[in-house]
Amino acid sequence: MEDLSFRHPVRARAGGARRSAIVGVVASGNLEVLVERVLPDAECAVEIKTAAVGFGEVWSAVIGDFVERYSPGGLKFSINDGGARPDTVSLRLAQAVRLIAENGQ
Amino acid sequence: MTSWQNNRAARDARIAAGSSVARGKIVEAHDVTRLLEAVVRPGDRVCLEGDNQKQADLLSRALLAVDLSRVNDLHMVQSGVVLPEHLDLFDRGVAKRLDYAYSGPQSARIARMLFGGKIELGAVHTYLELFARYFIDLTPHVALIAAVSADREGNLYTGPNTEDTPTVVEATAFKDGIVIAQVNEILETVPRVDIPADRVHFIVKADKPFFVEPLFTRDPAAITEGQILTAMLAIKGIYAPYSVQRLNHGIGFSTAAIELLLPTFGERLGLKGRIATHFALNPHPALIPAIESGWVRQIHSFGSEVGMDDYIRARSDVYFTGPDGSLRSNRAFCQTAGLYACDMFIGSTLQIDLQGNSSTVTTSRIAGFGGAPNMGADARGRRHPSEPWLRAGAEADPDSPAPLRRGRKLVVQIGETFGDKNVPLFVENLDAIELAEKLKLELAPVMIYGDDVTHIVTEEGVANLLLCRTAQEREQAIRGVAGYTDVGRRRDRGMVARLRERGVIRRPEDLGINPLDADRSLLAARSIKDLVRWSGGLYAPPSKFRNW
Amino acid sequence: MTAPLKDVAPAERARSTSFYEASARTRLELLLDAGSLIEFIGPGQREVSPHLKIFDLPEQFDDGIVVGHGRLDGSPVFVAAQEGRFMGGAFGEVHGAKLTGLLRAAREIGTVPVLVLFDTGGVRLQEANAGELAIAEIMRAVMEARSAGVKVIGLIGGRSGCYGGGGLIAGCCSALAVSEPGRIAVSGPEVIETNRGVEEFDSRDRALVWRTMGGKHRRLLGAADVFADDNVQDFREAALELLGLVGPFGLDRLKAEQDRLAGRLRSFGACGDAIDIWTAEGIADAQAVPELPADQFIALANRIGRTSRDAR
Amino acid sequence: MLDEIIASLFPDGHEVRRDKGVILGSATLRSGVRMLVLGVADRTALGVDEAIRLSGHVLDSIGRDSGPILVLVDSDSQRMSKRDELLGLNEFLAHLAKVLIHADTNGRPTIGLLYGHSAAGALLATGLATRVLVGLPGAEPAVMDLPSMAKVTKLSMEALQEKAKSTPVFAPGLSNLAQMGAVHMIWSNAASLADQLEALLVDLPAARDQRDALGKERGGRLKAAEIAERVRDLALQVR
Repeated sequence: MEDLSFRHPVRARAGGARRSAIVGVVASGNLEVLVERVLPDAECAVEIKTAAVGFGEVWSAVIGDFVERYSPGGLKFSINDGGARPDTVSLRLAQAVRLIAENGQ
Repeated sequence: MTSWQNNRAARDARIAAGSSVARGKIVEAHDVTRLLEAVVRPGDRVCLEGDNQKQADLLSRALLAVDLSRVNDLHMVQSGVVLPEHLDLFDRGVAKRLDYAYSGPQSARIARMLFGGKIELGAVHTYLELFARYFIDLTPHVALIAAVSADREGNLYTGPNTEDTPTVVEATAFKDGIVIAQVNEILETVPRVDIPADRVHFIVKADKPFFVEPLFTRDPAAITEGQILTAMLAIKGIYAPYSVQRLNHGIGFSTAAIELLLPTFGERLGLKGRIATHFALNPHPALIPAIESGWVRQIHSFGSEVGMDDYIRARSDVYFTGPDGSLRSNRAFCQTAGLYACDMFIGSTLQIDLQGNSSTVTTSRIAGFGGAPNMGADARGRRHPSEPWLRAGAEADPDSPAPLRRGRKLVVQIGETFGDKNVPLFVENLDAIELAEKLKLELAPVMIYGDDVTHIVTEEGVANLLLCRTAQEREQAIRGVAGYTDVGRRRDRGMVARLRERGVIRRPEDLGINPLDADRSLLAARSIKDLVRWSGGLYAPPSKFRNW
Repeated sequence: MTAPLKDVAPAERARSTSFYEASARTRLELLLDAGSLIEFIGPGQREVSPHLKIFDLPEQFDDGIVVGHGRLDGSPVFVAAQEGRFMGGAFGEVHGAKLTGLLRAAREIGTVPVLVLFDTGGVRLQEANAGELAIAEIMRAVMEARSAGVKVIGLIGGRSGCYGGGGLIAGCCSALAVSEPGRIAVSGPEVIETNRGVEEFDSRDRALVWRTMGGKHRRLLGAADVFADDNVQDFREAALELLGLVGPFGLDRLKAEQDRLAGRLRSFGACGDAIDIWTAEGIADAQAVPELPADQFIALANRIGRTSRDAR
Repeated sequence: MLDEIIASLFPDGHEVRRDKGVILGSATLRSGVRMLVLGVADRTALGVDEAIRLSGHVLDSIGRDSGPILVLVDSDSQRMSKRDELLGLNEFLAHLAKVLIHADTNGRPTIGLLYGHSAAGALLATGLATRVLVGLPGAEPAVMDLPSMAKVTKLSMEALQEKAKSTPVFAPGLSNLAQMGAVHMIWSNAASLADQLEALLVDLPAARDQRDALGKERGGRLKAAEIAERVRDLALQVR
């Protein structure tokens, strides 16, 4: 296992009112993303525990593009990864943002 | 005095020798090795029918058991090296030289044996190429073939999996060769005559039906969101703008996803009747929903698929069937159709390099190519015009006068940027090149050449290589859809952005597709069971695909 | 951007969502009245398995099970749903303890039923002792809850089936609903093949696997009382139906179960295959059973009429 | 070995028979109380045929007798066969466990005595379905055997054995199960089993399942009790 952690300044606060949301499952080639609205509006953090060791650079690129594109201000993402491919990671992150942007608790 | 009929005399001698173990043309299963020892000569070119589906498995076991002092050093000329026995022949010394086209399940072992010098390799062919050589310089002396049934005269019914048999028999029987068929049963009258009796010299009733691999069944349950997104991009970004009606699909999950999206996503885009109406394609179970929804007018097939017989029989408006009602497939004709009568090939591969060359060969696996290099090639000669062909030609060469401009066949590589076990699809250099060096091959085993490829589709977007004007643009267009692979991350971001502005690269949002909509609920069938339902119970999947 | 492709009523979504395919959370979301689920010790609490790190394996924030409270047609229910894709839905220490705690609360309250959405291969290998014991505790907690008047309903139709100790817990429930892809057994096909050889059981013969352990066989045997089509709405309706059918638990139920099981051994003990059992049950074309669509199969099963009602 | 154990448990005599691996009978304690005896012997696999006899033995006794129930265990795993699964082995094993649990919570305290091997479903349906599970020295329960584990986890036997030193959570063995709270106590071979049984019966714990608390106390299972308790509290609050 490898732990990775990223912090990014963000342009704008993520939309919606939900406090937290979760998408995905931990399985081979899959991951879960827990997103929580716990940070200041101009910050975003991503914490990763991954079964695939040695892919820090790829994660960095994936997270960088994701933050750029979705501006998830105020959100902390916690990821348990079963060795998912980068496109799956991008998709789950986007799904997490969509879910937390829905109305609800 | 010169004799001009030596080969005929030799053939007659072989038949006479073989007849000693036969009653009429019929040989008992336990006598087959004796028959082969009588009929086959050292150094013969032998076609042991191994297609990518149907296998003359009894005959391959019998050949493996021959007395080496009587039969040895054979030159195997067969399209498929699929059964372990096919390679055991080389281990044992029955065979020495090999010319083939496809080796799916034996790909790792064949690589080891090539490295070990156990096999003297002629060449790795495409199907059409090997078939062509059957008539020029690789004509078999003996063909060992598989059929469903025979009558006592030797008329053969090859059934839905006719595949290569007519071609092999044509080349062998009309050039003084010997044709030996294994059949599942001997009947008074065969359901239809696929091979006339005068081309068949011996028949053997096998103790069990010949083995057929269900090679074209993709379980919809295993299709991922990424594959669905990629399929959506292909439909909206290629099928729709080029109005592709006549085409061939590969066997991967991405194209299975396309087949399953036609009646849902495709329907919503109003594309029914405008795209995907005529196929050169095996009877893919995944196409059942599209057929049932009225999308598909006609399909010609290379081979058949396990479990599809009753469905095909009941849908003879769509498939080619014989007077008996069952499918008639023919690999040579279908390959030709794919090459000359289709406007698009779309399929997956294992590796794509920066020029767009692709290969399924890796340093430890030599899978061969089967039909893909013919399907995925732009036949350069004269061709009839069609809308997609003309449009692609115009994109590639906008400046030539239209009446003189060649069209282009659409050759589309589709895949996810990372494959199984997170192996990247895009590479700086193909493993095929390294392999060619190691084996001292004059030609690297490239499957589809980059200059034939017109589009690459990944979950990141569609790259239209027809619109690239320089090698550098082409490279950046490929990098621009290569996602987070090393190749993708080393892109020139500015150039990729400019290519996107020109429409060379189109992202999901450029096509009006939200990646979050790429959901399995879009699939017309999400399980094999759904396919059975769509077929009205006519599709009978093999046990390994069931969960009921 | 295109508009969302699906914007449909919850019941319609539940009808079009395969139970087999859906995640544990999606199953609960669509099974219960919309928005009614309150989860206990949700993923935000990060109560992960303390043991997986020993094996350098990834954890899941909810340890593969969602437990909570919700409403079904307005009435309160406790729910537990296993995630069959995480570690095969297997029982570990935390995973099991969540279900144990839920059942203990149900026993104290006495009137709120429990729905258990099984999806499990059994004991989680990496914490085998803790998992085995968790299953023992759950079995005891199920029986104590039932003795206190609680209805415990099992719903089985997930990817990982209901194997190992999960099969024993299911056997303790007041009633079961099962779908065609659902499987209930103790030993898995691969385990039997590994231990006894391919002659005893060919695990790759999936038709054999399903007719031996699958939902249709369990329904025809009377082990499950309701057969659900593979969608969440059907399971919702099955749960409601079973809640209406289940009566109070007592010694008489165990005696009836003894008779039921002993009778099964007498009637079918010599049968070598499910086809023989179905034929012995009076099904004329037993071979065709696996191919029957849900509605026809339900009609057939009802005609055969084998049930465990009041006998489990 | 079983005969010696039974003789040591019931010096005043017993009617305990062993038939095809199934133990059935009853015995009289020195206090005069009749004790129902059942179990699995000779490392027999517990299948449908065995389980139905055991559950029937308990059910026949309910209403007729009153004393405690002893479950002796030296079994294989559940019987792994096509026939047993075809007939619904999970129901037969669950039924046996249910009968034992019901008896225990309705005035017929159950005691399991693990004197040999046991595993997986067989252990769940017998020893782990009793109120108090006692181990005898030399007993060797194995929820999962290490060679199978090595195969699935792709770790070497040595690596697994090394890991097993730091945690009782996965490796086979009586002491591991005791630490988890599954085995309540380990009796001595040196003392009379009758004495130890009678001492246990005099001071029997309540019928409430306390194995998670026991596992926590013994340091083998640190989370189970707390998690169960937290869920229970939350669930009770939600009404």
